[in-house]
Amino acid sequence: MDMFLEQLPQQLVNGITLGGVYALIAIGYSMVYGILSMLNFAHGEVYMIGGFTGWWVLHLLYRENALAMNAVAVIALMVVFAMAVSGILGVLIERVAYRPLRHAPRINLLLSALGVSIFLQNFVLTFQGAKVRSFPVAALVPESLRVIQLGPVVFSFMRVLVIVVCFCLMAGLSIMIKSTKLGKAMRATAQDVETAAFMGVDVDRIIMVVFFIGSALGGAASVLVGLLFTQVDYYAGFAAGLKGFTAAVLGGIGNLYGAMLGGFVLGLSEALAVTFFPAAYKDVVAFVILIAVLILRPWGLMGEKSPEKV
Amino acid sequence: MDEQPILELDGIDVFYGAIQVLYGIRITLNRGELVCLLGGNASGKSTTLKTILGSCRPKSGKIFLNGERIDTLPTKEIIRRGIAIVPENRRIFPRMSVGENLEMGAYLRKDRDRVRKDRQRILELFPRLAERIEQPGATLSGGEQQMLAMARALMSRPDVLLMDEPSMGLSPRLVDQQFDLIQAVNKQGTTIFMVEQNAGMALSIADRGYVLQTGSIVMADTAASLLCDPMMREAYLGGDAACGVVDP
Amino acid sequence: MNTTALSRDSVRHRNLMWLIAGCVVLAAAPHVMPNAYWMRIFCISGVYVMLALGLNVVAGFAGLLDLAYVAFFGVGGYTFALLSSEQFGIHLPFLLVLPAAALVSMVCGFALGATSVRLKGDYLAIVTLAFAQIFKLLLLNLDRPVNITGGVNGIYNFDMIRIFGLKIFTPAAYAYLIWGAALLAIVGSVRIKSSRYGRGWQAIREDELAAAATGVNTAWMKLTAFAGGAMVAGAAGAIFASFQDSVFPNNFDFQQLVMVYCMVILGGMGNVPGVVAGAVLLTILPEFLREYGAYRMMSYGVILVMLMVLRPKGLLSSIPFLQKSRTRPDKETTGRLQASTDLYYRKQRREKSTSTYQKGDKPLLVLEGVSRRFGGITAISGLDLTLFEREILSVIGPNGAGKTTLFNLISGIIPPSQGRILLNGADITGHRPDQVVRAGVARTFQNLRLFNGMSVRDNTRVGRFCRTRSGPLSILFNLPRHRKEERETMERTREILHLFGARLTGYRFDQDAGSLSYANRRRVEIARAMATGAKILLLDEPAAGMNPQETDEITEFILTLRDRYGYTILLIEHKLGLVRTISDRVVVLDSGGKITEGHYRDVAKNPQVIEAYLGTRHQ
Amino acid sequence: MKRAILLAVSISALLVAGGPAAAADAAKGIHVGNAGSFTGDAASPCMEIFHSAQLAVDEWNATGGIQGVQIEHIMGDDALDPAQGLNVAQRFVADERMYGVIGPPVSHIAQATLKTYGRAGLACITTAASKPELTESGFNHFFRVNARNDAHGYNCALFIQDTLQAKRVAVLNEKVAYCDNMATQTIKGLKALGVTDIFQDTIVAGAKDFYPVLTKVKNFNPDVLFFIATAAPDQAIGVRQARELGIKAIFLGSEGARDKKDFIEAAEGAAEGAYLYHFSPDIYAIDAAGGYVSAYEAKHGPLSGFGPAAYEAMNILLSAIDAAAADGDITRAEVVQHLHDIQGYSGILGIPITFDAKGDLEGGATYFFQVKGSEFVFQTVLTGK
Repeated sequence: MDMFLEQLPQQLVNGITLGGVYALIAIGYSMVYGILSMLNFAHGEVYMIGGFTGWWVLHLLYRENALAMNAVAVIALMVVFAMAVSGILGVLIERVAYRPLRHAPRINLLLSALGVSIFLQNFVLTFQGAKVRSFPVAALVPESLRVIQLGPVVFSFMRVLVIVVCFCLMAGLSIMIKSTKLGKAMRATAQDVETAAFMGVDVDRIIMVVFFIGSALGGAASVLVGLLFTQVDYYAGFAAGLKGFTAAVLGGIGNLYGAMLGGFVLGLSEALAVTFFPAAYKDVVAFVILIAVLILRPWGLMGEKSPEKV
Repeated sequence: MDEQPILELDGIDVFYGAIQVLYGIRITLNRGELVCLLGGNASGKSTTLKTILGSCRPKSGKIFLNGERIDTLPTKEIIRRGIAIVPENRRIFPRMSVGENLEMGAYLRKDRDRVRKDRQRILELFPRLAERIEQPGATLSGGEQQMLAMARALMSRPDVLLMDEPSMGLSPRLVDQQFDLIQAVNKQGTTIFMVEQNAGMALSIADRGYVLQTGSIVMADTAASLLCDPMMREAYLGGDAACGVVDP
Repeated sequence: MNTTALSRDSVRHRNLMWLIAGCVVLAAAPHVMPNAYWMRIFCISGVYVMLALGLNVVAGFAGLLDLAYVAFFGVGGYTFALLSSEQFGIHLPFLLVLPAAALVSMVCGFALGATSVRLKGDYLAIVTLAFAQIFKLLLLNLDRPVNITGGVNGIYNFDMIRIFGLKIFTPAAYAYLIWGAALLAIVGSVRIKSSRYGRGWQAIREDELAAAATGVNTAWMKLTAFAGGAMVAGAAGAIFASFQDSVFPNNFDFQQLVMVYCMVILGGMGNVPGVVAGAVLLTILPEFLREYGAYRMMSYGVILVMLMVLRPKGLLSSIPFLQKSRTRPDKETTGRLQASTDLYYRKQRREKSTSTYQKGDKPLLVLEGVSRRFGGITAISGLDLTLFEREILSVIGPNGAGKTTLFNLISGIIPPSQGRILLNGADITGHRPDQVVRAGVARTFQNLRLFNGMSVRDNTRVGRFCRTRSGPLSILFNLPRHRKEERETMERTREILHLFGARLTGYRFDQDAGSLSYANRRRVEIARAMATGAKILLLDEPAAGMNPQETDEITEFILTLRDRYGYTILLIEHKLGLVRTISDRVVVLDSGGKITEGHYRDVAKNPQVIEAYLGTRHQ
Repeated sequence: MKRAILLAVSISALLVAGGPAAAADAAKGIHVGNAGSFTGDAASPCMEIFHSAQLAVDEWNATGGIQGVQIEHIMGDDALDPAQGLNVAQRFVADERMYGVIGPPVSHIAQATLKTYGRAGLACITTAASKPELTESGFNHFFRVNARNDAHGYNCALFIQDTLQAKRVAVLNEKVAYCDNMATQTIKGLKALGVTDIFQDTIVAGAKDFYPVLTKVKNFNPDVLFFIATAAPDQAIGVRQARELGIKAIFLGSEGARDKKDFIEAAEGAAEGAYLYHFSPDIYAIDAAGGYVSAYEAKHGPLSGFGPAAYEAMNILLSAIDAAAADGDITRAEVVQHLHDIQGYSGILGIPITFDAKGDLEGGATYFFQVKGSEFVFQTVLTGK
């Protein structure tokens, strides 16, 4: 038991920081689900492509020896480009693969999303290769900042950044959705597409915007996670997607606070699972928690229960 | 009154896929009128409204609003030009507050000051809504939802207000209240085009009426004449309604 | 009657022809295969046919988005592996292992179904996906500390299959074994689809709540769908394992699941011949692309999206003989919709007289102090209500008074927070909707909840579900009991639909309920409720959306139901004309409580009723 | 409808026509197969294998092929699914002009397809499947240019115990056949050598966050951390995160880590001083490999560890086919026989290649390197016993 207690503080930190990563991905999922009530299976791939974009930006700057630039500026540039590419890709996907299916059965939409995901993954595999791309982060963030030792606990600068960004995004998005005109139009569209259109809301545009924002968030997340774990590869979307969407569902899909909570619960449960069981079972524990939560609260931790109208 | 009609449908044909659902519909609305469109199920009433709003596109025919052709415009532009709708079953946004629902009504308006004034005015008209301004729409009672739907539509200062089955699913008292409200709004100068199954009630407050049957207009006359028309009485008024007296 | 009997025979005849033709082709196929490679593809396609048909039961028939399906394939494979190899030194004969694999898989299907029976749509998909992931992780990691699954190394070198001394080891022998099993799956699928089970599942797919309110035990039926699909997958898994002579965790990957889903979708969900064709097609097609690596997968993705966008009902749905006929003569000949009623329709003017029949004194349905709260809101509080035999009792009241909640409470859709509901003296409080229906209370819905994708006939036949008993075995083997029940179901359905005259019979018999006019859909809903054999009908706004003439017609029909067939009727209605005409008694509800009850005349004068509901114009 | 079919057909046709290995006229030709998982999780190393083998084929073709007949190199993608692996195998077996196959590189797929290739007597040379049982099944068609797990495992145990003088050892392995078996064999070897303080756990490849499991390792406080993963990037993350967490143990990586870019560079200094083992000497230090390395890197970017063996295997296979073709016709049995006959083939791997009776690489040497600066510096070679 002592052995477990000894590592517990570090494992809690591990869990929270990993949770931050999951939460970051889950937010994008939740945005899209909130408006179209669809699981965007392709989100993982959009995320991955965002990561590649970030890598290319870094790579080009690196080649041009422009890394003497302020690290903050470099990261900002990466994030901006990744968001733009991911966002546009998201909009494109919506236009091609989802919009024609807006009135089709859910399963069709799900499979169409799956098709997009398979296509994008293998598209990147073909044109980018299977090779993992590494981010030279040492050149960006000095070692002293990258790893911080605090008593018995070690954490890194990027991990803190991920959590901070996560909270900022959530606050920003909540305010945007709650108070701006665009946010209200988004909510109206989510609640009743036809009526929203009759109020003069350009529904197609709103859905496009949501896809843009959701996908751009995915791109930003991917760059941050890439900087944190120093790598991106064509398969990154699948693993990230699975966990991100587990987190989103766990928290109550469509609910941004829920997505965050779900991310942290998932991250912590994985870290604690590794502490007490063989590491191979960490995902088993995560999925068992998901199942248990959904069986007890089928609408997730913070999701809204929407009773069926009879 | 040789004034130009405020809304004019000129020979509208609409198809769903290969099936024609509207046949050469001609309807005119003059400023300040209250006109109803009657007809059974699947006769094409809702399609007519959707066509006016641009969510169904006519295959042929034209629609004019204040003399301007609107049948090729997107929904948003049609609404900007002065049409609003109270949809069937009211369809308020359930998880938005009453205030936000009203804001959605004024979604396209840019004149913030006047929007604020209109909001004041409308809330005075519906004091119950003012009391519940922060409540989510879903928590309102049936009558209050009906007020909200109406208030929301008025927030856009429409020239023409479309109403889709305003009495559907309402208790008799609320139906009365609803029709009183429609009349009141019309008296204040808003032109109203109402689609309704409850022919007796509708004709009792309308100026004129159209009867739609399997996609074609089969009758068009003043409300009073329609109420006394034998065929009309047989098919839509339940036969035993006395001429000029309403019996729902 | 005769013509349909004939056509049924001819259908059976045609099916038999198909079956024989199929058998001949399959029997000849192994001998004309150009080489071992194509033989293998032939065999593998048989395995996929089985797999796809199993998934078709869960996802196609019952509409359950089961993403753990491939795990059942794995359960079957690993069961075979453990019982027929050196792994534990168990060497059971194949004829024992195959049913064992199917059974173990079925039990797992049951277990999965039992945990997720409350979940719907996306959430069900996610939970089942989580189960599939757990299964895969267990396969990978259950090699330590005790080696069960062989971990990443899998299990290999199985016993040779012997069936009655016959050794199965040549590819041709496998081809016969696999396609024999696939053929059984095909015949079984066809039979079960057109049985009460098939209709029950389809009803759940179309509208779960309505299915429950029509007497389908939805929880049980979902379980049987999970278990049935799992059983087929388990059997397929065992055969597959033997054919591959090894099993590995990778055999049961997510990609595999996607593939099987594509097969089902390609063929059209629920369409048996389509799914078979889809499975064969999708096994062969990729073989032509195997040299192209990532390009192959890219084209998969593109094709999947295009298929969904351009042919959402499956690529094969447009091949005529695979497709259910959906003709609408009235539309096609004239090119325009005919109204459900004719403007000049001469209705039979009914004499204005109340029914000669007097209601009985025997209380049939009694509510004692029933309350229902939702969170902090009380929808119904302490309601007492008695419905006498052969009475027509109307419930009126303002919007939000709790009328529909009352119906939901009686029909078991929600349980009361307090109080008792007695039917014929027996306590039915807290019974499930299907139990309530079987006890004799059926209902309709305010907003119409038909099974829109099913024909008028099938909608009505679902009503008979709770009056029939045939289990899966008697359906699969087409035992006399099942045949007799089917015949009775058909006769009763016909009888009931004929009560509605030409409105629901003739060509409309086979028309999808969703394509009917509004008034006709209301009628089908009543027919469906009648088919359940219930003696009490709860009608929720039966005349809503009907014009005066149709309203008169339905009014008359409701009276006939009581007068001629002895139904007891509880109805909610806003159309006061109807209420006034047919009600023996009227109950007025407001904010969950009863204001008053009695004859319409008296009730309409009650000042409270006028204040809350009628308004001053209607006294 | 028609539109959909047309679209689908035309897209498939386009893909077929525009694919990277567009089929030439197959009427005449010698086919060699390449079975592997070119899509899915293991695509990265498998594609390197394919490209390297293609280089060898191109070189042969450029000098006139075999007896003037051009060689065609056919990809058989199994997507890491054993059932599809069998489809590939049957397809290769059914191809009358197919005289040899490179792969499958993944142990469990090699296992699943062993009998199919074996019954047809079609020679297979794997470049990475190291599960011992594969050459113990009585077939004579299966060869490998890489050493078996049991040899490597013992050598690594010896290195850890003897050279690194470790008392406490942590073993982390990815849960795939190669790594898992490697861990098992090493632990077996360590126990035999008297090292009993062993901690073992698994990592999930591609998960990218090993902090939780590394925290456990830190708590165990080992002298050596043996980190067994297929791909270099995972090992780079492993060593980097281990150092971030303050684990002081000596890091010993596995074969896949011999990749300057994806291991040394990617770890950005964290890999300094780390050790790793490999079945062949440093490819960059071998003069004979110079041509191959520059040709590959010019076309496909930096090499990881998987390519050279595939280049070598293809050359061996083609020379066996060439020898078989000397009498005018080729049979599969001849090819297998010629492969068994090869003695001390000297190619680019820097070790003489001879197959023993089972088809295993004779010798089974394990080379150990240490990261110094941006180079892998050869430390020692162990040959078991």
